[in-house]
Amino acid sequence: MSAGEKIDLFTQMVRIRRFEERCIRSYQQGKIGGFCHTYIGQESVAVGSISVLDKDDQIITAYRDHGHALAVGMTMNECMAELYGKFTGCSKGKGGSMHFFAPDKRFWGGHGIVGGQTPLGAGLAFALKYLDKKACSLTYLGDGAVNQGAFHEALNLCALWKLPAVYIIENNYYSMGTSLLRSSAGESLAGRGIGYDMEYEVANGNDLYTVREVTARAVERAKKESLPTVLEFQTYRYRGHSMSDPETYRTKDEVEEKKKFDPIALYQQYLLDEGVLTEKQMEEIDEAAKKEASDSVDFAEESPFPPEEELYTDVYVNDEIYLAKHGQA
Amino acid sequence: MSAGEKIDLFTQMVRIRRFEERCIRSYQQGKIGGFCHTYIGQESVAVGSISVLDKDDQIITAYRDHGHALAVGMTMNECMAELYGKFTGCSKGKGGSMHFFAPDKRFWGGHGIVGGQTPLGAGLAFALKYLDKKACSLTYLGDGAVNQGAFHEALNLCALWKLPAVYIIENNYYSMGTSLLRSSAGESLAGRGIGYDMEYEVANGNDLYTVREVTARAVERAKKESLPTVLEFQTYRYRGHSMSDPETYRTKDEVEEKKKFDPIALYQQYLLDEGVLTEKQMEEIDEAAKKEASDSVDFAEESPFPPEEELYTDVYVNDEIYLAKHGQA
Amino acid sequence: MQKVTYRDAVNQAIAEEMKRDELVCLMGEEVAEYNGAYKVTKGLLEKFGPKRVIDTPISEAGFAGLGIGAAMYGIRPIVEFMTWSFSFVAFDQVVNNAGNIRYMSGGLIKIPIVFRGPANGGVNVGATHSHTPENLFANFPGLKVICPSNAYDAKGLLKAAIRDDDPVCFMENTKLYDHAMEIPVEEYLLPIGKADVKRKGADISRVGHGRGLVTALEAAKLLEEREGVNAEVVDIRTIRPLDMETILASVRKTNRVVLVEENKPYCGVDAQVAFEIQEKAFDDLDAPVKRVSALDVPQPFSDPLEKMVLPDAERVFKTCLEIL
Amino acid sequence: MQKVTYRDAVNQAIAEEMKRDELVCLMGEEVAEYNGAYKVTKGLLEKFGPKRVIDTPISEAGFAGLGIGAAMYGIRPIVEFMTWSFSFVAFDQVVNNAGNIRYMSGGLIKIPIVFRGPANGGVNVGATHSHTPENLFANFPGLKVICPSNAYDAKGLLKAAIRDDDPVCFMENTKLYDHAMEIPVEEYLLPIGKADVKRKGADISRVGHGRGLVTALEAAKLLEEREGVNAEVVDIRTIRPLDMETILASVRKTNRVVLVEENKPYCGVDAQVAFEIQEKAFDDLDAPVKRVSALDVPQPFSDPLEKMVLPDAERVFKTCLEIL
Ligand SMILES: Cc1ncc(C[n+]2csc(CCOP(=O)(O)OP(=O)(O)O)c2C)c(N)n1
Ligand SMILES: Cc1ncc(C[n+]2csc(CCOP(=O)(O)OP(=O)(O)O)c2C)c(N)n1
Ligand SMILES: [Mg+2]
Ligand SMILES: [Mg+2]
Repeated sequence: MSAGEKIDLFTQMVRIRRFEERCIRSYQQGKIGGFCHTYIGQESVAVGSISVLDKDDQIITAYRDHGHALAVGMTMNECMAELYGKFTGCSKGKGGSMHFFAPDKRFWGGHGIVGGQTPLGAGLAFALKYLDKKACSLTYLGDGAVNQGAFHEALNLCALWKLPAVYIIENNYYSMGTSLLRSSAGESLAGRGIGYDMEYEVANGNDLYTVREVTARAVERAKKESLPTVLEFQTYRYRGHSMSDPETYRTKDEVEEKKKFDPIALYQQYLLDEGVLTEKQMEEIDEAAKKEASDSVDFAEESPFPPEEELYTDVYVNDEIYLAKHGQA
Repeated sequence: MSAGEKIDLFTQMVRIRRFEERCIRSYQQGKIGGFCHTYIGQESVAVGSISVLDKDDQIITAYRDHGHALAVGMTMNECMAELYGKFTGCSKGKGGSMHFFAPDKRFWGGHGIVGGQTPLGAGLAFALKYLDKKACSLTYLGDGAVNQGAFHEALNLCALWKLPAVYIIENNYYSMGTSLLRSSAGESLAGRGIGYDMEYEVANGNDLYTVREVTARAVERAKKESLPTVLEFQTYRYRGHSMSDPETYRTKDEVEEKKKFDPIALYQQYLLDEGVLTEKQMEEIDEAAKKEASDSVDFAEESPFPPEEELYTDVYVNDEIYLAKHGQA
Repeated sequence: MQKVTYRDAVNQAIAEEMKRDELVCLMGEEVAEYNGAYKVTKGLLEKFGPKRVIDTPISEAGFAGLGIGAAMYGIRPIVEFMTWSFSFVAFDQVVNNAGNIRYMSGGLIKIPIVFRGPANGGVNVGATHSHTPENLFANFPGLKVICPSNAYDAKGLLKAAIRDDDPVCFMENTKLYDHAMEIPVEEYLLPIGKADVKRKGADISRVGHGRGLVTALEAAKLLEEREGVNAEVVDIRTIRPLDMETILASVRKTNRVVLVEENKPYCGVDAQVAFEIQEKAFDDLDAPVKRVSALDVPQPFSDPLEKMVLPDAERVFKTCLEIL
Repeated sequence: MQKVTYRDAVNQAIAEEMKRDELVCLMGEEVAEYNGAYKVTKGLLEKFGPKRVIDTPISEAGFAGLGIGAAMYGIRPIVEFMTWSFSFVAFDQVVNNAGNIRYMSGGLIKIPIVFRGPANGGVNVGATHSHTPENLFANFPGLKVICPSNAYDAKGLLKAAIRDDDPVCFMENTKLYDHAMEIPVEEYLLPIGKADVKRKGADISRVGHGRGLVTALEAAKLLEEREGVNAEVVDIRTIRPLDMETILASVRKTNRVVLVEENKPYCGVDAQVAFEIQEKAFDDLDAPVKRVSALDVPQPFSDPLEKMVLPDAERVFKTCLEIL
């Protein structure tokens, strides 16, 4: 990576964190409703893994999707507006926090049903192979999601049909209030791939360089050999599962201890050590990210809600009869 | 095992085969409708594994359930009558070939949806543990069924909660017309257990002694350590998947080759070698089984169909309102 | 009497039944240590211990099926779906295994299980998380379906459901969890299969269930205040079995009826109720049976849009005027 | 014209569309080498090769979801459920992913996928294997649902479904697969969302879909022969979108209507149709809307019992007499 590229990844992580912090404030002010799952503490996973992709590679994830959205290049404005349920949001306010989409940026969501996106990711890989693209799909899921049957069906299909699919388990050690040990049997989560003779790897997800290296290996396997891989990146979420989580299932000490391995701090140190980045640049990046986040709030607040007619649009593509029936034609 | 016990198991296998052959005839005569999946070629699996169980152990299987039904002690009469859709059938004619039940014999079906019974088997194990019984559940499934998500969810629950459950994959190498290699990734089917840190074993299912030994080990693990196991018994079905199967997916030669390892012939040879059984006894057993099967056909044919009132019974236990609504109270 | 919320009423029902019967246990995601995603099961782990109050992995098909298997053997599990939207990954287990095994076994097996959890929109969580599938499950003979509209009913009906020997789908509503009302301190049960007249009136009937019923009651007030019209409001309460007698009695008296539900309209519960009303009270109807349902769109996230989707008192009011 | 069976009509539709568009592919259990469990996909593997005609493992949630993911990216998969009964393990994928993603993305994504396979009882396979879930899927805005009653409709509608840019649930019927009729040799498509008057008449309307429609036609003959009553028979054809105009036009003419479907009655499609008829043609009705559905019991295995469960011409005939 060039210095510029390295700094770009740093900037992305910082932007995600500042965006999420700004979300939290707006949520606490009652301006964002519903669920809001923040990505703070896991930034290196989305940023690192997406950074090794080429233009035809595809990305899909679960409901904790703000980080991935920003990492694929979505703007803070469209994301924040979506959280506010505004018409200027990426999904016109119809999807919300859990359902961000940007197909033009190869980003296929944002999916609310745990594990439900995992067969879709196999489908993206299937499509790429069908169309003879030398490309792969990256499908993210949580540590809790590995226990959904659909994930296993998807793994078998990928292994059997040799699909260029990479599954990335973001192991943040909790599914809501349930710790890994109480939800999943087995030595490692990625080890679920063994039963399908699938390559797998477990790695430190907080280290951006590691994430890149490990993902790049899997991506290469997908593209060169058309073979799937399961990766497990160990990481941690600092905040509650969603906004209303009392977090009685873990101690403050545990969280503080984990924060010592903060992905941004770690990468920052690398860049300082490498002389790629100065303290001053860092501050500028941070200030810019804060400002961008705060501007996105202004943008969202000033944006209109979707007009009533929007209720019936986007239900169907071929929707003449439907709209006529609902007096919308 | 005593000589008597050994002969008893031989008798059971022969009875299953003769029963199935008789089914086929009745089916071809148009007297049995719907699907009819025969167990010919796999007799040693049900008979061997069920023979190591104690009185509190529970059994559940898929739709290829005639063999298990007879092995748990159901009569040919109630089974044949069920196939005929008669009121004297084990399920009063309401379940049919795929849905045999005999809870009094610890047999919980007979389930038509592929893989659908696998969480139920976990539930039986859960109940046994909840009630502090030193007992386990045996859940059978086909090689094709391992690719249903519900199976994986069940495995994780069993491993995580240390349930006394034994899963027996009857690997007959085909799910309908799809060979194992075209349906399932991975070295072995039982190997799917690895991801859950579950003990597993692959063995020759056509050898009754092997089936007993391997099953007994798993059953002991379940009872002593309250730990689950996945077993894979390699076997073969001689007949088509159901009655209307043209069997173009395999060669006659393959079937003939496989028949050389017939479970009944093999066990018979053991018993002859051991001097436990004479040729004459064998013939008597066979004749008796044929007669029993043929009698069961008479029984079924002479039995009445369920009366119309039966339509509305057994829908609910507490069914006063329901029956009143349907003018049946 | 005691003043309790809908949430606590559900909690009390579970606690009382678990105390009464050792065979009753509770399982689901976050029901134990976390006290429930919506705090409905608060304190139950402490009271009954981890053998009987059990956190599950996120494996709805797995633990719903496990519950059914355990129920076959005589355990009486209460299986919580964190929301009924998540029951869709367990659809086959509930419908085919809980719903059909008794019949297919010719009555040899009973399955005393309760599936419960909230089923509602209105909380800005988007289309995947806002399903109200009472109609889907009620389609299947073999299942019972209950949608209580207040704390009193929730407690009495849940206790009855837990004691019932058949599989029951019990659908609560997160938007009602905080609603409080006076209920008896003494134990009581309510019969499954009985509708309830929540408001007496002579001019028009309103029939609803769950939160739709609450909306119907609000609209009754509007109607009275603005138009002097006196509406009767019938709470369906149990979707299957459905108590048509009570509904028909009301319609025969008022000759006009508006049905209110939060489900999507196409093949919703009220389609069935409307059909049965017109079939059995054809000559008593002075106007067509009308329905107020959620709009026929996937649930939008955006708050103002979602508010338009769900029935509200104004919409019910207007619909009543159409046939008065 | 050519005489083809319903089975071959479906086969032709798939073959023609696969030939026309390289992006169309077919996947499901046993669709390729085995030629389909009901031989519907016979010869397609040979014609189009294993890249486009694909046998899947028994993983309905997996391959339904895979198909949806591929469709998002521009492939146009036809996903076969060996029967629609097995779609229940994929319920979440069809409803939440195929049905909701377009809306949740604010229209950024389209999902041109067809889920197809037979959905019917009547073949002695018991409760788990005899589901007719057209009502369940039609409940969800975002999905389209089609139930053709004959070969001509099956071919024209399936071709339209494959070309449609929305997810379509296409439900066939194993009991109709052998029915043959004359259909054009030339290519034709039929519009999704148009009901079809299959028999003209003036005295009473019969409305149905799928095999229920065939039964309705049989009953029309009985009615004519025995009572000299001239029944009009309307084929709903596409359950969602539903063409109420054609249905209402018939009812307004005859003033009496009996609806026929093979689904269980509670919240079946005809509950919705009945509701809409009485709502929109209240003053035209001389008698209540009547329904003939499957009986409200899980499907029994035993042949004579199962025969009683499904609607037959006699039952429809008798129901017509009730309102004539
Ligand atoms: C099928 C289903 N069941 C339950 C839920 C509710 N739910 C949402 S997130 C979540 C926890 C998921 O944890 P994990 O997969 O580890 O992801 P993380 O939140 O840690 O990113 C649960 C139970 C759901 N959305 N879908
Ligand atoms: C969920 C589901 N999908 C498809 C089917 C149709 N089906 C019935 S049996 C079968 C093959 C199962 O093969 P396997 O598990 O190997 O069992 P075997 O028949 O060999 O005993 C299929 C696809 C079904 N019953 N359920
Ligand atoms: Mg997690
Ligand atoms: Mg097999």
